[in-house]
Amino acid sequence: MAGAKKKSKTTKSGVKQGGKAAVSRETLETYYREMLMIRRFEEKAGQMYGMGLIGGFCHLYIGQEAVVTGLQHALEPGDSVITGYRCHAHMLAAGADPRAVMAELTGRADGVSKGKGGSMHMFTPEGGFYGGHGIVGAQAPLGAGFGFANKYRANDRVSVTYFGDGAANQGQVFEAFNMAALWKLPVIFVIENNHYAMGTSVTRSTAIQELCQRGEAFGIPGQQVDGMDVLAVQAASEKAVAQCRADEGPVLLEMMTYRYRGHSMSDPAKYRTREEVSKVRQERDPIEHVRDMLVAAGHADDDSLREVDKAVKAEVNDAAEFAQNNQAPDAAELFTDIMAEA
Amino acid sequence: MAGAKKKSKTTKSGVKQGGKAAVSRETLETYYREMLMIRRFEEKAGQMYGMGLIGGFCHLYIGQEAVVTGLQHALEPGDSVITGYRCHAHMLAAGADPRAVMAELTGRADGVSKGKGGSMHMFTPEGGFYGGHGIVGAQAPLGAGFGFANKYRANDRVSVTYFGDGAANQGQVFEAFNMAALWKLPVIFVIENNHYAMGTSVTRSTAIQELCQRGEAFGIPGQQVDGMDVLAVQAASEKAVAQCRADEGPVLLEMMTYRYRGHSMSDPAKYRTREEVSKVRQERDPIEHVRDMLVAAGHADDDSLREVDKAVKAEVNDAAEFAQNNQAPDAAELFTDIMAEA
Amino acid sequence: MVELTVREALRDAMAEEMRSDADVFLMGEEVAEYQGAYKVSQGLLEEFGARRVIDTPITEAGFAGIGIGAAMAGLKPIVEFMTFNFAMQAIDQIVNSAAKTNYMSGGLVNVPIVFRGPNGAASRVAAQHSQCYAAWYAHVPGLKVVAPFSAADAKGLLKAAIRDPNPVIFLENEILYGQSFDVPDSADHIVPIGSANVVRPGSDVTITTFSIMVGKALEAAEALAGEGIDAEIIDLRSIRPLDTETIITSVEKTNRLITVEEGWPTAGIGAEISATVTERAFDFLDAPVLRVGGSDVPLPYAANLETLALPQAETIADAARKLCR
Amino acid sequence: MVELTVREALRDAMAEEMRSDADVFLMGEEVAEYQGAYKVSQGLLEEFGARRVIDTPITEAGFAGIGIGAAMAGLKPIVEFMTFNFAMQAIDQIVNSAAKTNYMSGGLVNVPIVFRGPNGAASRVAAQHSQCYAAWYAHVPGLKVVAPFSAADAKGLLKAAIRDPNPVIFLENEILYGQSFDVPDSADHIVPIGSANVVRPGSDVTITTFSIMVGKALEAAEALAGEGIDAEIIDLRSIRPLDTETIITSVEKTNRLITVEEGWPTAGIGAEISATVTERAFDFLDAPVLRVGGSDVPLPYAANLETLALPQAETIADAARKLCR
Ligand SMILES: Cc1ncc(C[n+]2csc(CCOP(=O)(O)OP(=O)(O)O)c2C)c(N)n1
Ligand SMILES: Cc1ncc(C[n+]2csc(CCOP(=O)(O)OP(=O)(O)O)c2C)c(N)n1
Ligand SMILES: [Mg+2]
Ligand SMILES: [Mg+2]
Repeated sequence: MAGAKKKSKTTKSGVKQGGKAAVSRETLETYYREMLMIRRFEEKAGQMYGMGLIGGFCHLYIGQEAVVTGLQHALEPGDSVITGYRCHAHMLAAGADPRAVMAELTGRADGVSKGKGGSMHMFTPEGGFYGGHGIVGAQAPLGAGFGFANKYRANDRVSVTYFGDGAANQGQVFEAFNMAALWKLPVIFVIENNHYAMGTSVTRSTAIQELCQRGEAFGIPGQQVDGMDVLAVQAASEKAVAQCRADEGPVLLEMMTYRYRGHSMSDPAKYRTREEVSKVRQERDPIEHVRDMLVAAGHADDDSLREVDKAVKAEVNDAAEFAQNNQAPDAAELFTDIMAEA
Repeated sequence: MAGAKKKSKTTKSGVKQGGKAAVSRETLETYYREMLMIRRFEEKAGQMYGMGLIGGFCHLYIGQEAVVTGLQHALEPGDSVITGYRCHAHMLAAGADPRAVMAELTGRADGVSKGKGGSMHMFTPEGGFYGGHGIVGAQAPLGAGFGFANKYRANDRVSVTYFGDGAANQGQVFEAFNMAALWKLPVIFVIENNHYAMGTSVTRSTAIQELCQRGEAFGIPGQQVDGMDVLAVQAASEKAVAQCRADEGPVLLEMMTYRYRGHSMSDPAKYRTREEVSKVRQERDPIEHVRDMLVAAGHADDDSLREVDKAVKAEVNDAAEFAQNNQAPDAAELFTDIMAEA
Repeated sequence: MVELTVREALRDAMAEEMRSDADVFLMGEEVAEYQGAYKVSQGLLEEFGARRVIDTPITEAGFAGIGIGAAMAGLKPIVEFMTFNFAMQAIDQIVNSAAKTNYMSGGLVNVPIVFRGPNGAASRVAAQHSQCYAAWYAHVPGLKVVAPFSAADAKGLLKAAIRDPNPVIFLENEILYGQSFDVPDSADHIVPIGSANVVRPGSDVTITTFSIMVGKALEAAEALAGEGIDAEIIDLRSIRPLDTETIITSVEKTNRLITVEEGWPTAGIGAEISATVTERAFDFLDAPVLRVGGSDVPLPYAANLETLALPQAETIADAARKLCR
Repeated sequence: MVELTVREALRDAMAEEMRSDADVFLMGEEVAEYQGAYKVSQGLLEEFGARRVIDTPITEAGFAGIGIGAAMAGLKPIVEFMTFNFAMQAIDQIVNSAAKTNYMSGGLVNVPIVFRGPNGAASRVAAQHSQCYAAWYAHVPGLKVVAPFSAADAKGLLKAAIRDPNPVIFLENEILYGQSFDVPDSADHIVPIGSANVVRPGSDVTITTFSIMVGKALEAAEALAGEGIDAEIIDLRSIRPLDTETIITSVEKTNRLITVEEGWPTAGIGAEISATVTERAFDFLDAPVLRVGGSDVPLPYAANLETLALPQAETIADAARKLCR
């Protein structure tokens, strides 16, 4: 992109992009472990919700693990990330302690938000993650604001701003696009297109389904990426990050992904067939994909993978244990944190 | 446009589009008279504002007369029109009584809104004009709502929804675009691009200045039209109206126009040079343009045109006279019209 | 009488009005194929089709505006917000375009529209999903604001709202959706907007409240009755206009007033009622008016904190004990 | 002391804070090249450059959100709304993202931001441009809300607001911009948020008010003094938190209270104060609290109707006469 005035081009790289560069064993193992951690954590959260240990809304990330994992690996300390209510995975990716995340889900004293935020409102500024926002689309201007701050400070940090395919219709998203492009803010807008906004498929919410083109009219180049392929995600993210760090303005990535579970724990998900879901699980599962690569390359076998699984499960169980036994917040906490002290 | 899924094409017809078809003497005379009426009316309003007879905000339409005039002539009874606060001309074009419009400006009992609305809030449902709205961009969804109502009723009426170049950045405009395209609503979105939103030129408010492309990502074809040429406006509007009546979905017209006066009466307009303004006045004035055509075709000469001017002035003076002498609303009116009665 | 849940009563109200008036339609997120995020529109798509039961994208400002435009054009939209929290995205349209237009146009253009959806806290959905908007909307001339408790009122008021030629804010409560009440078995059952209902007569203290808090107040009254305190409970039902006559008549009898609401207290409905009663029935008050409201904090997620933050039957009873001592 | 208009005082406050803290910046519509729609930011672009004085497109939700994001990232934005009417487009960001985040994050993420601009009626700009938002914002925990009258308070409060680690709603008044007052000639002049000011001591009746209505109340007090009624005028300055101590101390002395505000009365600031005083100083009240507010109508354009709709000095004086009879 030569300058903001030039009409930006949107590319649709489709399924295979990025995944071809040689990837080290270590990297693959890391991805595998991290994605598995997210999945097991979410499965556990789902169980605990079923047991009544978690309340309110609880949106699981199962199926989308490759997106946050691949993207996070393109980032460096000082970069920031923001998203909506479907944020447990983003917390884990940002390095939050699974115990504290799970304890937030159970609403306990040692939850990351002291139990005040719950599933939808988690933050770990240390890890560069700023929530955990419940209003669809509202995080888009907020994320642009982090980009603004970086530009203001003339550092080369980037702001990653996630939102969903449903959120991609929200007006303030376009307002954020316009200002981000006008001011060339270092923002990577990431649409996690999991094809549904609650029960509404993308085909029913907009006439033109190529969401990656949504920034074009403002001067933001877009790219569609296979969000089930962590390597494709990582490669596209690296490129986007480089563009932002080089002060070339915002980028829009549309991550084509899928959520296996209902929108939230209370969603029976009747708007799609079981076959649709199981087809994706069987053919495009992001974790299986890395597993296959590990095995094919001779980096892993059933035994070694079972070990990883065991370690991950142990960590998740420990978090769950902690979260169940942690005490409720003190009653006095009701009236703390309303205002920050100078 | 074959269907909503097909990516819509935006055309930029530029200055000459439309103006070439043979136009009857009568039509040209009508345009001339109507545009002159708007201009003289606005000039008078400006004077009366200077005299303290009009208060609050007062946004004049001088320079943009061809847009509303050309568009109105593409419409039929039952079609609806909506715009922002710069609405006097739209009232007159919709057939409102100049006396009642001027009396609204002076805030008197026989003003179209009984003096309660003022310059920014005028309506003449009889003429299909529904305001007169003060919040930048808010009329876009409202106008889409009129399109919705027509579609619901399965009639073939269209909704013309005007807004400015500044408003074209407002998020709710895109929300309206998306739903209008998704539901194929018969709406003509008209951007009156007069190059400035208050003191902010289009070049300073967005990186990509082709506002006609703003609907593309949603499936709305756009067209740039010479908004200083009433014939071009009329031709483009006819086409857009036909498309809507044929149930082919919404259209976006970007009318390239210019306002000669400040944003409102209190704007010194220091953000542009006098030369810029006078160049447009001299080279692109929409009324002079029709006047030249009338003279060139031998339909008019200085004398006949002077007659028209005299008649228009008389009508405007009559309106001003009426508006000055009309009584203030009765004090009891303060508490009427808060609620409609069943 | 038939026994209906609030959810069913709301659905029936819409269905009946849609049957009798072809201009009435429902739009909102997930109202059609999903049958409503909280299943309030169950069956409506099937009966009335996609022309009149319309799923929207998640664009509240946009579809609220489209609804208002359609209302200006003479249709009678029911716009569902998945919750009223999300209506903040559209509140400019609601206030500036819907509430003010009849006045600004000198009566030329009215806006017959209903905005409805759950308001206030549900169960542990935290600060951004739990706000009560009763006070904000009640502040605005040009709006009517209702907040029913029972299924009968939900049905009768929703029918009245749909027939009203003005914008009506219809505040529901998610927790009440599943509660059952007796409802008059007639399509003519209408509850006029603007009238409160004395749901429990009493002589010692008046308690005004609305929506889910009516239930808590009734619970409190039970407990108080055992202690010799006879509370009169007024279900406001309509927040704007407020039925001040009913309130004042009651206070003239009991000489004591407690206002109860779930929302934040500052400039809330309780403040309004306290001020109005002080202005108009000062000499009848034997004690200061007490306000019971939600804690002045963003609603927390933790179960124990949430319970503490919201008025409970015990909180209300305590206020009455204090006042009647 | 120097004599400054409110406009100049606000400008100076911003300039001083921007000089002393590189993290402070100003963004909004027409704030830079145009010098502010009402010229409040006169000269700031020249002094601080386009990096720190930023013109935005007309996209309130967007730039309010960008400001909030920047504040979460540690900057200290001043976001100007051309008027607070337009902030309704952004009110979800203000309430849900700015006000609630510190709480929802258990104190991990605070939002040091100022939202400022003219609030309430100007001169004949009609219903959509004249709303007073004091009551709405005061309703919301997590916000601070101030509304100065004098230039000295405007400057001192704005500096306090910019330094505050929380979101502050700073309500100005367009008509006051041109009025001159004495202002302490020091960059250390700060008025802490949360303290009211007795601008006229008196013994017969307390009048609480804020913003432009302070001037009208003072006018009324002049007239009343001639009739033997000695009014004490309290300029609230801060609406949230409200300085109830100062109000109650005054009422304990005068035993009579009138609340004055320009905004709509229902669930307004007057209602809040009336309810609070009734709760906490009931036994000191010799008469009902009276509320004076704007008429309960969308503000009309016509000169005579506008005057009738807004409280005038005479309206306030009449209320005092009625109360002190
Ligand atoms: C403004 C607003 N409207 C509605 C909702 C209710 N809601 C929560 S999530 C959701 C669907 C969002 O879908 P999408 O953006 O695709 O994200 P996903 O859940 O698929 O991750 C809706 C409608 C909300 N939280 N905020
Ligand atoms: C939401 C909102 N923000 C700001 C304003 C103040 N304002 C009124 S008109 C205007 C400029 C609009 O420019 P444009 O859309 O280009 O229309 P034009 O005035 O040129 O016809 C602004 C900023 C407003 N009325 N509404
Ligand atoms: Mg989705
Ligand atoms: Mg313009």
